[in-house]
Order: sequence, then C-alpha cells, then structure tokens
Amino acid sequence: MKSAIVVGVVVAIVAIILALGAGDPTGPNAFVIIGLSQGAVFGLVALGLVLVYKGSRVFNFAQGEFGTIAAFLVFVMVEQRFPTKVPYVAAAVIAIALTVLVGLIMERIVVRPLLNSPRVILLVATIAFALLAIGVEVLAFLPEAKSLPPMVTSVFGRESFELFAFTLEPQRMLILLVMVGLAAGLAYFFSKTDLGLAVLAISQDSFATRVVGIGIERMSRFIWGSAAFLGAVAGVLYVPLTVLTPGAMTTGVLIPAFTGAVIGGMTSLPGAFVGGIVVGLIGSLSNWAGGHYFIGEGVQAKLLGDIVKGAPDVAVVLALLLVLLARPQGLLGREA
Amino acid sequence: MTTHSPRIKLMAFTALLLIVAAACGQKEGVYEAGLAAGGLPPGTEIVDGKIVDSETGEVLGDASAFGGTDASGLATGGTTGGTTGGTTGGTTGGTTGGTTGGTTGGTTTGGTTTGGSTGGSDATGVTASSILLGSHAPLTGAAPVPSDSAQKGADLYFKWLEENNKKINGRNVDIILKNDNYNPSQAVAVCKEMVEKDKVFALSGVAGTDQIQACARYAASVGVPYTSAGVTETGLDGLPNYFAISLTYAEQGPLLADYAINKLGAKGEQNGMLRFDTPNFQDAHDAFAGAMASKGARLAYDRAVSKGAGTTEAQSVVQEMKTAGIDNVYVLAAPVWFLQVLQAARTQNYTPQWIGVGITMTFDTVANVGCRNGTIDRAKFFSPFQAWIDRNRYSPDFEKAVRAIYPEEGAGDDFMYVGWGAGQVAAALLESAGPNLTRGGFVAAAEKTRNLKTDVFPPISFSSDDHFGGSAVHVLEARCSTGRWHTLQANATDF
Amino acid sequence: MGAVLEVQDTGIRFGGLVALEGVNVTVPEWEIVGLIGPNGAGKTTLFNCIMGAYTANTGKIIYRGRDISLLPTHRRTALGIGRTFQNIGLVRGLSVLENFMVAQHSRIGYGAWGALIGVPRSFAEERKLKRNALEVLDFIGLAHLADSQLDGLPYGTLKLIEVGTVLATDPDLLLLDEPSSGMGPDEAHEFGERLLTLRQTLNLTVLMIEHHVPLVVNVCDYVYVLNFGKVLTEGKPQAVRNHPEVVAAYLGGEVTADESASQEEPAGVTA
Amino acid sequence: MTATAAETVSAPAISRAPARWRPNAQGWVARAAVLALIFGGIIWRTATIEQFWADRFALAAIYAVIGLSLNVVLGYVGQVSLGHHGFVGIAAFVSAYYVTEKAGCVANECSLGAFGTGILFGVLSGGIAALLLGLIALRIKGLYLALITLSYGFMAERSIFEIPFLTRGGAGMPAPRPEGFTTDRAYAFLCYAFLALVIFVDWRLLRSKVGRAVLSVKHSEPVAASYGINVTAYKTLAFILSGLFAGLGGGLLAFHTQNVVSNDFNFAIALLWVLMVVVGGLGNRTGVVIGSAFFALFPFLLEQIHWLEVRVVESGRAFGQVTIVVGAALAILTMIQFPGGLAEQLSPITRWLRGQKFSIHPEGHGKHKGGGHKKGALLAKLGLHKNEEAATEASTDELRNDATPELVAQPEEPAGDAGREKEDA
Repeated sequence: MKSAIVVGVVVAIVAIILALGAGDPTGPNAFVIIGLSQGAVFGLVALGLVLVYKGSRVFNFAQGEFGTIAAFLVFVMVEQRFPTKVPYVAAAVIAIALTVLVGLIMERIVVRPLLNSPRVILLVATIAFALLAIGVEVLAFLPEAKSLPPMVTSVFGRESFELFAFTLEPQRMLILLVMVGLAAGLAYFFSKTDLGLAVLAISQDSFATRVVGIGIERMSRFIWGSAAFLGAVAGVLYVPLTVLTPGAMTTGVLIPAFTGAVIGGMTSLPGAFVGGIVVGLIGSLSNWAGGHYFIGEGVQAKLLGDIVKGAPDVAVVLALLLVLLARPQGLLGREA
Repeated sequence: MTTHSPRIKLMAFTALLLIVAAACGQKEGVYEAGLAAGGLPPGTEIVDGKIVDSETGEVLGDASAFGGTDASGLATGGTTGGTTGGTTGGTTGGTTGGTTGGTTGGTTTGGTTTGGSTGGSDATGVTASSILLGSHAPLTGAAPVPSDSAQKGADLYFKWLEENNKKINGRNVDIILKNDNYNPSQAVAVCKEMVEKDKVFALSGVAGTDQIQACARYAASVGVPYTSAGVTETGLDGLPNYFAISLTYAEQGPLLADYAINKLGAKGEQNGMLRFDTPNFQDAHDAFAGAMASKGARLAYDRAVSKGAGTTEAQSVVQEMKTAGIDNVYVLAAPVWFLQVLQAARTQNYTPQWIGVGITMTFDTVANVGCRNGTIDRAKFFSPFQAWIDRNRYSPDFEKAVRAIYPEEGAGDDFMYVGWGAGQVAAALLESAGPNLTRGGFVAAAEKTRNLKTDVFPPISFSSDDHFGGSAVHVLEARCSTGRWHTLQANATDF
Repeated sequence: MGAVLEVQDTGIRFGGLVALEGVNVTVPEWEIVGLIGPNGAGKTTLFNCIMGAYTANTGKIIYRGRDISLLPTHRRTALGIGRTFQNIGLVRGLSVLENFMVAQHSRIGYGAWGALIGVPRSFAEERKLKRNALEVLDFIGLAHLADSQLDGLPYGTLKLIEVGTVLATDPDLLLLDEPSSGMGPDEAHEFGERLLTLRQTLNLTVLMIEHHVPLVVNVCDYVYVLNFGKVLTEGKPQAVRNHPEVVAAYLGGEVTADESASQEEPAGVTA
Repeated sequence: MTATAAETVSAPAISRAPARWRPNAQGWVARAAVLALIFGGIIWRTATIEQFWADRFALAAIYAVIGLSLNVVLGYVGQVSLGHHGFVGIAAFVSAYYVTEKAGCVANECSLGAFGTGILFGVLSGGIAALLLGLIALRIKGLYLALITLSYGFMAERSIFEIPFLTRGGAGMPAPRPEGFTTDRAYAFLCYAFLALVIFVDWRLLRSKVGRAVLSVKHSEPVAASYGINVTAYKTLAFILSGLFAGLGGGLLAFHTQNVVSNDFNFAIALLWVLMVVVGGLGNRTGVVIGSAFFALFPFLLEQIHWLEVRVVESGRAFGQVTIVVGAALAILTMIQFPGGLAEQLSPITRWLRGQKFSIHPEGHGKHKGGGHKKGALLAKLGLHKNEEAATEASTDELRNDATPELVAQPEEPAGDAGREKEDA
C-alpha cells in the first residue's frame, strides 16, 4: 500500500516535470530520462545492498566491486580473447558465475570469521575487500580506461528509441527490464519461499534461527553469493554504457546506490528500486538546473557555477540527509 | 586462544623488522630501486648521489639564500621546540610530551645542516661518467600512462646513444621515472624524493597540467632545472629554472581558434568549450574564447565541470550540447572523463567535431577506446609530438632504437615515442651546457637555445626572458580505421 | 512530611499504543514505596518517565515541589534522583572503581575542557573522586574488586555494585527496578534488611518495582499496583496483597499490553 | 527477565589479593631505559637521517594525529566515520588559505606567528565541521551514521573543496612552512611536538571524567544519563574533539605537502585512515599511533624491497598499487585474526612498560591494556563486540540481545516507533 503511494508520487512528479517541460528543447525532459536510466543502474546495485542488509545487517561496500570484477572478466573473454574468443552472452554468464565464486570466497575468508563481530567491523572489512579488489584490478588489468561493447544493440530491429530528445539505447532498456525482474523476483523470494523467510529470520533474530535449526553459515553463504550475483549482473549490464576502469562501479555508482537504498528504506526491495530512481532523477535534474545557466553566449555565472559544479552529488547527499532526519526508516522502510 | 602466542611473536617481530627497515632503509637499494626499471648498466653507479650521512658534503659552494634561511631558521626551531615542550612538560609533571619537546629542541639546535643544495654551480647528479635525470608521469589516475612503456621510453634515446657509443660531453644519461598518480601533491612528493633521495640533476614532467605546475614550482624552490611540455603559464611564468619545450595551451588557443575557423568552418557554426574546472585551464580558456570572439566566431556553449565529474555529468553535457546544436567542441579535460563523454555522445547519436589540445588526449589508447564507439573519429587535436603511426616519416631512428634495445616491444608505442622525443630535447640541452655541467650552466645554456630541432617536437627556442620555447604544433587526427592518431600537419604555425 | 516525588496524571503512548494513562503516584519523604504489577503493566515505562528517558505526553513529574517534567535525565540525577535498571545498569567498558567514579559525575569539580588540557585541579579532584569511590566500595564491602572488570562477576555482585554506584550519585530519592531479581528468597530477605538499614543511615526515600511479594510486604510502607498502564489500586502492602483485582491481575496471566515498550528498555550490562 | 543469568555465569575467583604487582627499582630503571631508547631512538634517527626520510617521519606523525582523531569517534564513541577526509581537508585548506592569502606568506618567508594562526584556524574549522556532523550523530546512529559521514565527506569533496578562492581549483593552495621549520627535519620535529600534544590531550581525555563519560555513553546512554552525564553534550564534545584533532592533522598536512590540493582528500584516503585505526587497535592510543605511523611509512618501506619493485615495474605496473593490495589484505587479516590490532600484538611489551609483569597473556584487566587473550576481548571491552564465550554461556534472553547488535541503527529496531519517540525526547 505504502509502496504504491510512494511509487505513485514519484511517477506523478516525473509526469508533472515532463508536462511542464514539454516542447522546450532546453527543458528538463531529456534529463528526466537520463535520471531514470541512470537511476535504474543505481537501483540495480541497490538491490544487492538491500539483500545483504536484510540478511547480514551490514552495508556492503564491496557490492560495486562485484560488478567491476565481472566486467573485467567479460573484458578478458570478449576483448582479449583469452584463452579463446567467447560469445558475448556466454562470457557474461561465465563472468557472473566466477564473480559469484569470488563472493563465496569473500564470504568464507572475510565475512564468516566476522559474523559475530560488531557490524561496524564487518563494514570496514567490506571496505578493505573493495580496496583489495580495486588494487588487484589495477595490477591485473592496468589502470588505462577500457571499454566493453553493449550486450544488446537492437530491440525489435531498432537500434535506438527517441524519447524527449533523449536517445534510449537497448542496453539501458535491458537494465530497466532486468532490474524490475530481479526486484520482483527477490520480493517474491523473501515473502513466499522458505529460504527467503529463513534469511529474514536470521537477520532479525539469530537465536530463533539457531533454535529452528537453520544453518547460519549456509544462510550467510547464500546471501553473499546472491549479492555477488546481483552485483555482477549490474556490472556486466552497466559497464558497456560507461568506461571500464578499476573500481569503475565503486567510484561512480556505489555511493548513489547506497543513497538510493537508504532513501528507499534499506530493507525494502521496492524501496531500493524507487530510491535508485529518485537518486538518479535528483542528480540529473540538479545537473540540468546547473547546466542550464551555462548555455548561452559566453555565460560566466561565476558564483552559481561554483556552487553547481558538484550539484548532482551535493543534491543527492542533501536528499539523503533530509530523508534520514525526517524519516529514518526511508520512504518504504519496514514494508518487507 | 593460546595458539595465538607464536603468531603474536611473529607479528611483533615483523613489525619490529619493518620499523628497523624504516630507520635503515635509506642505506640500501634505494638508488638502484629508482633506476632498476631503466636497467642501469653496470659500472655507471653514481657515487656522489649516494652519500648517506648528513648532507653537509652536498652543499656546494655558493651559499645561497636558502642555506642562510635554513641555518637561522633552525635556531628558531630549536628554541620553539624546547619552549613548547618544556612548558607542556612542566604542567604535566614530566610526561612524554615534555620529554619529547625538550629533546627535540636540543637536538635540532645542535643538529645537522640541512638540504637546499641550490647553487648555480650545483652539479648534483652529475659524475665524470654520467648524468642522472628525474621524470614524473601519471602511471595511475585519471590519465594513466602504461608504466612499462613510460619507463622504457624515458631512457630509450639515451640507451640508443650508448648503443652507438655516443656520449653527452663524455657522460651517459640515466633517467628515473616516478608515478605522480595524476595528483599534484603526489607529484611534488616524488619530485622531492628524486631531488633529495636520488639526487637527480634535473627534473621533467611528461603530462598533467596541475602536476607539472606543482612539481615545477617545487623544483624552482630548490633550484633544480625543470622541463616539460607546455601546459599553462599560470604559476610557471617567471620561474628561473622552468622550461616549456612546446607551446602552452594558452598559446595554442588562438591557433586552435584559427584552425577551427579556417579549416573547420567554425565561423558559421555553433562552437562549444568543455573544460575541467581548474585555474590552470583558465588561461587556455581565455585565450581560446578571446580568439574566437575577436574573429567573430560564436562560442555558444562554455562549461566548466568538476574534476570529479562522472557519467551523469558526461550525459548531461552531451545532452546540453546536443540540444544547443554545438558543432565543434573544444575539450580540455582528463582523458577518462572525455571517454565517458564520447560514450554518452554515441548513445545520443551526437557527433560533433571534437577539437582540442593536450598531451594525454593524443595518446593512442584514447583514440582506441574512443573508437570503440566511433564518436572520436576525425577528432582533431593539437599535440607537441607527432602520431606514433607516422614515426618512420619523422624519426627513422626511433623504431630501430626500440628494436635494438627493447626487442620485446616490437615497434614500440606512442608513450615510448614521446619519451624518445623528450630524450632528444634533454640530450641537446645537456650537450649545449658543455662538459662542465652545473645547474646554473644548464639554465644559462638553455636560455641561449635557438631553433632547436628534434625529430618529435616542433622547433624550440628559449631566451633569458622567455622560457616557453614552443613555436609550432602538430595537428593530429583520430582515425578509427586504425584506432590511432595520425599526423595531419606537422610543425604548423598558422592556419 | 511533604512528598518527595509526585507523578501527576502521567500518560504516554508509543504510536497507537497506550503505555501509561493517567497515573498518579506520590512518594512521601523517607518512605519506601512499592510499584507492582504484571509484566508489561508499564512500571519500567513509568520509571523512564520519572528519569526523563521518555517524555510523557500528559501530566507532570514533581520533585520536591519542582516540575521536572522537561528536564533531561542528567539534570534529574543531579537533583538527587538515582535509578537502577532491570538488567544491570553498569558501564561494562569500565572497571568497578571507574564505575563508581563515573557515578559521581555530576559532582566533579572540574570542567571537561579543563580536564583535556590538564589543569592541576583536575588531578586533585580525580584523587578525591577515587578516595570517595573506594569509600563507597568499602561501605558495600567490595573494596577488593576495585580494579576488576565487570565481565565475569556474579550476577548478585553486579546487582550490589549497581546499587553502590547509584548511591555514589548521592541520591535522596532512589528508584529501584526489580532489585531482587535473580536472588533466592534468603538473599532477597537479606536485601530487604539492607535496604532498611540504608534508608536509616543515608536518609533515603525509595520507589521500587518489585515482583517478590514477601519483600514488598516486609519493606514497603505503601504500594501502587499498575495494570495496563493504569493504577489498579494502592494502599498498604497487606491490604493490596489481598485486593481481589490484584489477585485477578496476577492470576489472569501475562498480559503484554506494552511488550514493545518494555523491549525498548535500555540494555545496560547483561553480564 | 534475567533470572537465569546468576546460575549460568560461572563465578570467577574474585577473592584475589587486591594489591597490584609492582616492579622494583631495577625494573623501573629497565623500563625507563627501554622507553628512553625508543623515544631517543626516534629523535636521534630523525635528527640524523636524510631529509626525505625525515619528511616521511613527519607524515607518520601527522597520520598518527589523524588516527587519534578518528579513534575518538571510532574507538571511544563507537561510531565509524568514513568522512574524515572532510574535516582534515577543510582544515588543510583553511590553514593554507590563511597563511597564503591573509598572512601573505610565500616560500621561505612565513612567520611562525602566521603558521600558528593558520594551524589554529585549521583546528577550529575542523572542530566546527565535526560539530555539525556531531549534531547529526545525535539523531542517527550506527551504520546509518557511517553512511552520513561518508556523504558528508563526499559533499565536502564536491562542494567545499571546489571553491576556487579557497582551493585554487586543481592547482592547489600553497602552504609555505614557517621560518625555522622549512626543512623536512625541523618540520618533522614540529609534527612530533604536535603529536605529543595530541597524545597528552587524548591521555587526559581517557583519564578524566570526560573519557569515563564518553565510554559510558557509548555503552548505554540511559545508564550514562542516570549517572548524571549529559549524553548530548559529551557526544558532541567527543565529535568536536575528534574534529579538532583532525583539524590539527589537516593543518600539519597542509604544511607538510606545502601545496594543498583537493585530490589529496578523497574517499580512498578516508578509508585508508579507518583501516589504519582498525589495524592499530580500536580505542588503544599506542596501537593507533603505531598503526597510523605504519600505514604512513608502509608504502616507502615496501619500496625498499628492491626485487619486488623491479618485478612490478618491469611488468608494466605502478608499484603504488602493490601497497594498496598489501595494506588492504593486512587490514582484513588483522580484523579476522587479531581484532585487537597491533595493540593486541604489542600488548605484552606495552603492559611491561606500564609496570606490569612481562607475559604474553594479559592478567588483571586494566582498562587501557591491549586486547585480551581471547578473540574479540578488546572489542568486547569497548562494547563493540559481545564475545562468543559470553554468548554461549549466557541465557537465551541475552542471545536475543545479541541478535540485535548494539551498533545497528536506531531506525530498524523492532519497535521502531517507540524508538523514535525516545530519540525525539
């Protein structure tokens, strides 16, 4: 019910902006689409964050790196043709599988020994793992920027879709589709399946689950494996839309995704979805508001320029602060 | 958990070892570590550069102003340290603070002479048989240069000279290359390390405006000659030891405007400029915008973005430029972000004429990745060096040298090519300073250099009041048929 | 004999849940007043209101004629209200002695910033604090534990230490939250005796939550019975004990009207 | 509720003699000699070593200051701060801005007074920045606060650090060292002096009512309040203090690099600082100082391993990455195997130096002694960690408590509505 309201409000706001900006080529409409498509990526990463949070009550700072690792693995198979050229989809599947393995290894080596530690320590451990992963990526693949080809290049025989002066490419549509699918799947998993309910039980009361006889370690393995899976999917889908550098998914995506997850309510899967979209919209629209003043004959809005340069990030952070102070459980918190 | 005890000992022991290593580290392997990558030939070990104890022996004649300041300053330091420490100690009744403070003051007052070996007749890094130079480059960061190519390129020319038994006034030249991580303070740190620890004779910067500026200013403060490709004049103009071996971005501004107007027909089109927000790009921006305005070309889009910009910003600027119908875009930013802009441009089917200046932009890796989505095709950038693909046309020895010295590298790459060119410039300047090489002599000789021609860079001329020696540019074009930059026009001075 | 503490018409709700409603409790000078009721009746919530951990939605808390309803907890402590917790309220990170030192916090004669720059006075004060702490420790017979950590000490000892630390805050009104929990009948009896002695020597007034009926009957001068957040009845212990509604409330089974509220109970140390 | 606890907790021997073991005169002399050797050694080495090493020693001292700053928040208050680069960076820029733009300092011409004022402004700005965060921290706890701190630093990075007049954009704001401290060696001693000052304040903090109050607040706010502690004030004070230390670290860092650029204060460095405090030993002053110094020197120490550097560089890789990999691996190893950090490893030595018997296993727990002999004991003492042993022996009620970790943020506690009511109160 609540999620319906929030989704409705977000959709309404988007609709109002689109209606107001209709017909204005320098208006915000294209930026709404940018925000939506970028927000979908944040939402996808946020799903993984929420999953880990639901299961382990910790913020996983390595979530982004699962994606970068998977993207690099795809790169190795597709671009470097090592050991032999692999079809793109097969490469993606293999990369995701290998990343899940990485997630399981991380779970065994880093997470499991710290299961009984304070959450803050586990949080710092995920940070350390992310740093480690980035370092290894630099050493293994060198720091230069690389690029991955998109996975899908056409939908229904069309290579692009024009929407409010913004060209939506098939890869972005794929991301949106996958995110919606995963969010629905996960929501079903947590509310209907035994395993999902058990994961929730663990996160809320480890004693109860011990009594009921569910293996905490098995659960932990499952949670982190799934998180790696979600992260890898996000990486494989998103990196073709940007530049592949070590830590690509951490530097540009992780923090907005966190913000989205928290705004959405951290425990709520639809919340992660909505939160990611909201963050994407805020960033993109504030960018529009900032950039709007730069278009024109030699405009040098000095002071304004100084303020708005970091506008997308600052706006996102302010939104996060606002949400946390006013509604600490997030927009859709405590729904699950 | 009693099983911890051996581990505890082990950890403690390791920690202890590392601390000891910290204290003794400078005694061993430091010099070699810096050079090893370049494969220092046996017998070229530089003895003077390795004096381990106090630097007293290093201060060569000519007590400079720096030396004087240091000495008097030390006395002040001692007093201050003592007083502060003493007071603290007094209040607390003999705490660690007191002890440390007191001892600090005492030791320093009676202490050793300090660095600042900055005389005109300073010949640090020079021995009878060799000269040691230092160089910094972004091996990681926003504009990474591959470490091995950069390392091999840095000393390629001097290795080639050695190979042909040519010496510079009887000396071989060795080069240390360090990573500045595309970060100015890291650049200063490595420059400092090369000056103080490795005792280089002179420094040079490969790429990265902020880093070059930061390191050049440091070099000026310690009297070490510094050469780099031209970037900005801000903060570098008037530095006695700084030499720019190519045109600065500001100097290239009017040229680029001419090029855009006369060759690309920018006058009747919408033009834009997209730059990172750093004051060091301000002069480049002003020069270009001014030239465009004075020639009646419209600069319809003018945006500075944060150095921390990411994908969202890239998409936004592309959207804005597309909406504004910008035909020619001058980009002055880090390559990684430029690639993100290109990516966004491709998805938006936005294909303007990209133009620009820059060193890191015209590396082939940028063209290669940029070509993955096609949008960099036909981009035209000014560069101080020709495209690597045209190497045999301009510098026939380069490929021979690479094949002879680093056979595993094949024909080499553009990073090595830049290093090759920079080596030629350095060799020529060192040569002209004569056999009695000092830092002062080097600067004086450099100031007399006129129309220095090398294979790679446009002719260079310095004078005593102009240390910005560039005279022309090469025009490079990205071609996606090869995934590389090609030289359209070499040594161009007007369009 | 004026009232030390008057709880007037106090009510509090959490969300839609009414935890307390129209509660009136009066604690006269030098009396030991008992507060009983089934689990979840709102006893601890009332304590939290008196201490200021919760702010009541309605009503007033009057301490010695002064309305303290809006004062923060530490100010109430400084005024002389001391409180123990249902599950021991000690600071686990500190040693026994340090717990006694920290309990004297509101009477320490140096400022926080003075302490940080090490003004001489802070050193003298610290010595005095330590002396005082050792005195109290001696008084409760635990001087030998001064340097111990709390981890691993027996529950009874911890309870005793807790009462000791509360005494070190120099209270004249003591709020005890189930002081006899975890004690056997003999220990509880002994505790009652000690409490009476304490009142005698330290001139204390006490409001105590207690389940142990013999203890209540032995030491309390007056008893309030809480059920479903309201005062069910009040009176002398003997009278209340036989009150039919009280019997019904206790036998009626565990009613957990404000279960969630009591879960909000500060954890403190659970050794 | 906890009726069963008395039976289940085994009674230790509490009747041991209260008299503490003290070393004899000789023992004290030996301890003093070792201390003198350590400190004298550091000073002697700094005084005689080459300048560039002195420069790194100065950096180590500055990192120690920053580590102690972080330790106040992380170790004493129990909140992780991922935005410390915000405080440090703001202070660095303010210091540099003052000396360059206001005091008109140029290289080799900067008075000690200008330097002192610059540092002071840096310290104050760090304190103010932390105060703002502290006010937020009063309402938001645990992991959520970690995220807030992260955003806070991120925001500083993207807004304050990009104000051109303060930072001169990417070029950086010069911060010339004061007269008398222009050399690296002299500056290293200056940093030592400031580090000593911070250590002194930190020592006073823990050894006075402030430290007891802060630790009490960390363990249980209601209990602390019932002891008469102004919870709000002390939490805020701890944050301010951390900010003041961070400000000092920032100011010193400014004059260390002598050119402050915003690139230096990024998210990655904040993470590194958190790692160094954890590796050093949460809440342990000695451990934090050693851990911080270690992380500052570590990259340079690793460079001394000649063959390693040659291998890495020859393979076309930047050597700096190796240190990141090794540092992160070290941090993970520490967290898993030695939760007490370096402090735990060094505790036999530090305890001996404090006048106890030398033994690998700690006995007679004192508050500040290095970690316990069992895994997580130190953290347990800090309230960050309920150790397993206790958990298995304790009653079911306590296990329930265990399941809701102390550091889980307020919002998602089961009866969240009530919880927020309490927070509002």
